[in-house]
Amino acid sequence: MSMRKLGSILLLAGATAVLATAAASAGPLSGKRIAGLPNTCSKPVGHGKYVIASDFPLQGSLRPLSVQMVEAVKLELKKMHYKIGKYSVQFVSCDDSTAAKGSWDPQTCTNNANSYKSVTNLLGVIGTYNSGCAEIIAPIINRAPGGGIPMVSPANTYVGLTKKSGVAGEPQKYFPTGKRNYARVAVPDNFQGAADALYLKHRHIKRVYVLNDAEAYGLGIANNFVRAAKKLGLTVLGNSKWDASQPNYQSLYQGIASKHPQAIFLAGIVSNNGGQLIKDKVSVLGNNTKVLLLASDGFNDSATPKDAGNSAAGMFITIGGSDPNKLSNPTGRAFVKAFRKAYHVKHLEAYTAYAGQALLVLAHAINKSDGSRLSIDKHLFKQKFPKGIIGSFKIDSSGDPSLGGVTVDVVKHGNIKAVTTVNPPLSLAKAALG
Amino acid sequence: MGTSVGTAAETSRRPSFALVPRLRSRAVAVVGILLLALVAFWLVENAVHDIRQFALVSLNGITNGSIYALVAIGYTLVYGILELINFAHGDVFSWGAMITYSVAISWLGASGHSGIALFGILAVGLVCAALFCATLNMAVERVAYRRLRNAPRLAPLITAIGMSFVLSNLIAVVYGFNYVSSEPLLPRGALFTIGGQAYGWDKLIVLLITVPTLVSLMIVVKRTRWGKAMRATAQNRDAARLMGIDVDRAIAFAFGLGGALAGIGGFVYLVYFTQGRFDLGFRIGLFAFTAAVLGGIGNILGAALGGYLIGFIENYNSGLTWHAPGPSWTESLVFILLILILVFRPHGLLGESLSTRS
Amino acid sequence: MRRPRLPALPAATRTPLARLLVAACFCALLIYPWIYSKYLTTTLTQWLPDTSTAFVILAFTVMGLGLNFVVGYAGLLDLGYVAFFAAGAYIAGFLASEQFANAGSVVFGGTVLPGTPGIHLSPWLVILIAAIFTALLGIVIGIPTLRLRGDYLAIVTLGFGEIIPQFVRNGDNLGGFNLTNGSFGMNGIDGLGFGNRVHHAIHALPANFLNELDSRWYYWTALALVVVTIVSSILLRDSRLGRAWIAIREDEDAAAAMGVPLMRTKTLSYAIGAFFGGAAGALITLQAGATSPDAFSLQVSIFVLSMVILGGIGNVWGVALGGILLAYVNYKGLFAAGNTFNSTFGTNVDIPEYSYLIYGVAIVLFMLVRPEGLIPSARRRAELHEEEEEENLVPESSTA
Amino acid sequence: MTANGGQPLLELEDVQVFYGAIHALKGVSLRVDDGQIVTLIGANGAGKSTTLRTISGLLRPRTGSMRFDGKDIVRASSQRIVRFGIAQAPEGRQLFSRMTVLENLEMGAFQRSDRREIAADLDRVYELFPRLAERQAQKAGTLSGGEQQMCAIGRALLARPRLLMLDEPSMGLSPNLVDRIFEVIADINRQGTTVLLVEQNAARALEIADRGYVLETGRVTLADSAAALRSNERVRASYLGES
Repeated sequence: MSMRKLGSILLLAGATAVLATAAASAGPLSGKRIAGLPNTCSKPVGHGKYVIASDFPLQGSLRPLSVQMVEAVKLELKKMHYKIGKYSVQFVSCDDSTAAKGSWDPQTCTNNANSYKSVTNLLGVIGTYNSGCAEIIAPIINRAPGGGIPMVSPANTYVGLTKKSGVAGEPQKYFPTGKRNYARVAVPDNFQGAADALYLKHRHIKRVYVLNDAEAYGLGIANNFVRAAKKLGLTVLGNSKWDASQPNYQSLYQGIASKHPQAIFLAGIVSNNGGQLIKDKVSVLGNNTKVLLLASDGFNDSATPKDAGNSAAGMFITIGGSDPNKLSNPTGRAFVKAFRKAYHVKHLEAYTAYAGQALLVLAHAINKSDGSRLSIDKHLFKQKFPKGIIGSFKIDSSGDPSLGGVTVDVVKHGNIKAVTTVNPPLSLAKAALG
Repeated sequence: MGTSVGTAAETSRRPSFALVPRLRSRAVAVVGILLLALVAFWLVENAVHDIRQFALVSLNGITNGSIYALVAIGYTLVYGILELINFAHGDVFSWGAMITYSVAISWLGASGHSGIALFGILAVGLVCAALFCATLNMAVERVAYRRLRNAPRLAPLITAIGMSFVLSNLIAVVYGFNYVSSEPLLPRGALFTIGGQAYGWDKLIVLLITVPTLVSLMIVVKRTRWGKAMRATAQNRDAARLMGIDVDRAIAFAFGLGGALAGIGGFVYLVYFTQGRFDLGFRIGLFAFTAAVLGGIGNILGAALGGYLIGFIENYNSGLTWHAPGPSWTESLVFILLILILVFRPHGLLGESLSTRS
Repeated sequence: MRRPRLPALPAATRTPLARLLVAACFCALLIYPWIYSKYLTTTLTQWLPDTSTAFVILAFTVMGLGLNFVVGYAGLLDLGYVAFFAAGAYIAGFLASEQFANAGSVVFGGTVLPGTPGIHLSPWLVILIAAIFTALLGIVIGIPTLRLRGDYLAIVTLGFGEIIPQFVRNGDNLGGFNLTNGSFGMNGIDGLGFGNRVHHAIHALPANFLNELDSRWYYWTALALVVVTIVSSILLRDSRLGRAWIAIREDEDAAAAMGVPLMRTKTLSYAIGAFFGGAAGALITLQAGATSPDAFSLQVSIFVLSMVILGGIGNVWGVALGGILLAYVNYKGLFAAGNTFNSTFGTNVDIPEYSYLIYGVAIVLFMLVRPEGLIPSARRRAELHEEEEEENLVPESSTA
Repeated sequence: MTANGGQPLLELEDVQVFYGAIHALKGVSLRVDDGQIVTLIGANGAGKSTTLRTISGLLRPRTGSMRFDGKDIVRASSQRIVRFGIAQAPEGRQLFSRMTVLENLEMGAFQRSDRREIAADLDRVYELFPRLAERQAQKAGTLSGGEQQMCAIGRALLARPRLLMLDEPSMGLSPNLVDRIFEVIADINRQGTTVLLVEQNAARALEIADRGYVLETGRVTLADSAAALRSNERVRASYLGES
C-alpha cells in the first residue's frame, strides 16, 4: 500500500517536472506562433506579413498523402522565397482531423474555419483533402470580414462544391455572401465517373457490377458512374456498398457471381479494406482478364498493388488528371524531380503535384490582385496556366479546372502504369451529374 | 410467480420483471416464435432459390465464424472470472495476426514454400502467435488490471479501453498504419467444388485448427488443475482462496488461455485472409464480444456458438440474393439479434443466470 | 407506502471554500474569451484553446454531464451514448436546413432570410425539440433494454450506438425516401442566432452568430448549457428521484424491496441523460453547420464515458472537470504538448501519429493512480477508502 | 493454563482488523490447542466470521500476531495458510455452484498431489456423508441446504487440515441435520483434527467443545473451558437462552 502510494507520488512528480521544464523552455522558441490561427496549426515557416495556411487531415490513414501535399506547398513557396509578388508570406499547416477519430472531423473543420476568419492577414487556404470538410469550411470563411478568404483545393472532387449536383441548394449554399471564394485543381468526380464508364464501353463490356465503400466520395463517384454507364447503354447489375470493416468479401462476390458480370467497378478508397476486396474478387470471380476490374482514383495508391499482391495484376485504376509520378510536361517533371530530391522520396502520392499547383493558382491570383481578399477571390477564376505542373489548363468561372482528362492506369508487376487517357465528352460528364 | 424457471435465488433477484406480469412470457414467446419463423422462412426461401449459393455462403459463414469463436472465448473467459469487458482483447488478436506475419512470412518466408516446409513454418508461426499473445494478455492483466481489482467497477473498464488504444497503436508504431499483406499461403486448389467455386485448403485449415483448439480448450478447462482453479475462481473467488488456490495465478491463467486463443485466431486470420492492420481487432473484437454475450457470457460453448452465429449472419447477409439487406446493414443486424436474444433470453443462448454466483 | 429517506449526499457546494472555488471557476470561464484574446500573442496561447475550441470542449462537457445521469447516478453502464448525440444532431439538421426543401419554406424564427426553402425553426427551439425528441428516443430504447442488468445493458447500449449511425448512413434510401443524405451527411445547417425579427426588435441580439467576428456567442451559449446541466444535475440529485437513482446504483434489489419503481426510475435517468445528449448534439451541429455519420463512432461514446469515469462517477463537479480536461486534451492539449516537446528537445516527433497511443497510456496511468476519478463522490470515496486500507479485503456484506 | 494439556496449534494475540473505518476486531487473542475443539460464540456482528476470515488470510490484520504451529502467519497468503494445514468451511457454504459435488470435493484437495491419499480421503468423506456419494455427479448449486453444508465440510476435510475451521455449520438446517453435523464434527475431532468452530447455537457448540471464547463487538470478553462457560451466568443469560 505504501509502495503504491509512493509510486503514484513519484509518477505525478515526474510528470509535473517534465511539464514544468517543457513549459519553461517553450518560451522563446514558440513565440512566433500566429495569433488567432487554430490550435491545430503548425508553427509558421518563412517570414512575412501575410499568411497562407493549408488544411489537411494530418492524422490517421491519410496522413502520408496529406504530409506530401503540405511538403509540395512548402516546396513551391520556398522556390518563391516566400514572396508572392510584393507580398512576403509565412506558411502554416493546419490539421482538420482529430486523434480520437483518425480522420477528418466536422468539428475541427468548423473550428479551423472560424479561426481563419479572425486572422486578418490570412491571404488564402490550400485545402481541403476531403470534400466533406470543404463543404463546412467554405461557407464559414466566405463570410469573413473583408471578403471571403480565398481557398484552393488540390483534392476536392465532389461536384456540388462548384456546380449543381442535384442536392438542394448546391452550390450556392456554400457561398452565403453570394461572392465565390473557392476554386480547385482536381478533376471533379463526374468526369471520372464518365471516363470510367466510357473506358468500359471501349473494352466492349456490357454487364457491370458496382461496389462502393459507402463514404461520400465512393458513393458519389459510384452514382456518377452508374448514370454515365446507363447513358452509354451498359447494364448496371447492381450498386451496393461494401463494409470496410468486414473481414472478407467472398460471400459478397458469390452473390454477385450469380449475376454473371463482365466487369466490377470499385468506387472508394483502398484504405477501406480495398486489398481484401481485390483479393476476394480474384478468388471468387477469377483473374482480372476473365472479369475486368476497374477502380476509381481512391485506389490509385501504391497501397493497392502492395495490399492486393498478385490479385491486383491487370486491374485498371483511373485518376482524374495525371499521375504525378508520370507527368510528361516539363514543368511537371521538374516539380517531381525537385520534390523527390527535397524530401528523399521515390513515390509521389496521388495529389502531391496538385497541391503544388493549387498554391500556384492562389499565388497567381494574389499576384494579379490589389491585395484585398475580394480582389484575390475575383482573380481566382478564369485564370490560364499554359505551363502548369499538372499540364496546360484554365480555371473556369465556377472554379473548376478545364482538365477533364482522366488517366487509365493498369497494375503490372506490382506497379501502377498509365495505359491511356480518356477524355469524356462534356455531355457525358453532365449526364453523370444526373 | 412461477413465470420464470430458475432457482429461488434467481426469481427473488429479478423483481423488475414483476412490473410487467405474465403478459411478458406469453406475448414475448409468441413474438419470438414469429421472428424465428420469419428468419427460417427467409433462409429456406434462399436455399430453394439457389442451393449452391446457399451452401457456399454457409461454408464462408463457418470459416469466418471460427475466427469469431476463437476470439469470443477469450472475452468469455476473462469476463467469467473478472466480470470485466476486456476491450484490449481484440487488439491482442491483432497482435496475433501481426506476429504470424512477422514470423511466418517475413522471417521464415512462408510464401516461398510448400508441402512439409510450409507446414513446418506455419506450425512455428502458430506456436509463436499463441505464445506471444498469451504472454501479452497476461502482461496486460498484470500491468493494468491487477492493481484495480478492488477499485470501483468501471475503473478497469476504462483501463481496458486505454489498453486497447495502446496495443493497437503499438502495432501502428511497429508495422505502420497500412496493411501488411501477403500472397495466398495455402494452395487454393479445390478439395471439392460447389457450383464452380472451390473449397480449398485455405478454408479447410481454418477448421483443422479451430476444431482441435476448441476441443483441447474444453479439456484444459474441465480437466486440468489450473483449468479447475480458474473455474473455481470464476464461481467464487473467496472460496477459491480458501481452497488454497492462488487467485491471481488463476486469473492470469484465464488471461493466458484467452490470449493464446486470440493468438491462434490471429494466426488463422492472417493465413486465411493474408492481410492485417493495426485496427483489425476493433470490429473483430466488437463482434467477438457480442458473440460471447449472445452465447451466454462465461460459457465457453456459448461463445463458440455465438461466434459461428455471427459468422453466418455476416455471410448470409452479404452473400444471399433473395431479400438480403446487404453488407451495409450487417452490424445493425448483429446488434438487433443481440438485443432480441437478450430480451427473450436475458442470459444468452446457453448462459446460466449470473446470480447463481455468490 | 412510504419510501424511506436516504441521507442526502454531502455535496461539494456545502462548504464556503468550495462555493467560492466554483464561483471563481465560473467567472473565469465567463470571461475566458477576453483572457484568450489578452494572451493571444504570448507563449501561453499555444496552451489555451481558442473560443471555437473552447465551445466544443464545453459542448462535450454537457454530454459528459448528461451521461453522468445514467452512469453516475443510476449506475447503468451506457456504451452507446453517441446514439443520442447523433439523434440530436440530425434533428437539428432536419429542422434548420434545406434538407426538406420540398416542404416549402418554413422560417419560424430561423436565422435565415424569409423565403429560404426548407424548414428553419428558431435554433433555440431546435435545441429544445432535439433534446425532447432524444429523451423520447431514450425512453423507447430504454423500455426493452433497461430490464437487463449491468454489463448486458452495456453491450446492448453499445449495439444501439452502432445501429443508429448505420441507420443514418443507410438512411438515404429508406424505401426510396432520402431522410439523412446517407454518407454525404447534412450540411448548410443554420447557425445559432435570434432570427431577424428579434434582431430588428433588439439590436443587441445578433440575428445570426455566424456573422459575428468570433465565436464568443457560441462559447457563451455552450457555457449557459453547461450551467443549466449542472444545476439540473444538482437539483435532480437532491430530489427524491435522485435518491432513488442512487439507491438503485447501490443495490438494485434492496431499492426494489424498498418500493423504488425500478423501470420508471431507470428509464427516467436514461431519458434525462438522453435529453442533454440531444441538446449538446444539436448545439454542436448548429455551430458546425454540418453533420455526417462519420461523426458518430464508438470512440465518441468511449470519450464521453471516460469523462465521467476520469472525473469521478456521480460527482457533478468531477464530471464537469473531467469533461473539460479530457476534451481539452483531445482538441488542444495533445497538440500543444507535442509542439512544446518538439521545440524543447529540438526533436521532430510526429505527435499526431502517436496521439492515440499517448491518449491510451494517459488513461491507463490515470486509472492506475487514481481509479476513483478526479473528484470522487463522497459515497464512492468512502467505499474506496475502505479498500485502500485493507488491500485484501473483498467486499462482503455478511460480516462487517 | 490449558485444560487438556495440548500444544498450542493456533495463537492469536491482540489482532485488530478494520473494514475501512469500521473497527471490526478490536484486539482478539485466542489460542487453539492441538486436538481440541474450540468454539467462538457471540452475537451477530460480534466478529466471529471476521476472525476466521483473518486466520484464513482473506483479511489482513492491522496489528497483532497470529502463529500457527509456531509459524507466523500474519503476512502469509491464503494459499500458504492452506498449505500450513488450515482449512475452512465458510459461512453460507460458498460452494462452487456450477461444479459437481465431486469437483467441489476435489477442489478441497487442490494443493495436494498424492492421488491415492486423496482417493482415500474422498472415501472417508463419503463415509461421513453417504448422501454426497449419491449426489457426486450433481451440480452443487442444486443441492439442498444440508447437503451443501456436508459438501462444504467434506471439501474442507479433503485439504487434510490440521485445523478445521467451521463457520456456522448448523445455520438453516433442520434439527435432525444439526444433530448429524455436530456428531460428525465430534467424529472428525476424534480422528485427530483440531477444530475451531463458530456457532450461534452456543449450547450445542459448548457441548462438544473443549474450550470456548465469547466475542462481543470485536473483543473477546470471556475465555474459558467449555464446561465453565456453560455454567457461566452471563453466558447462560445471553447465549444459552436461559434466564
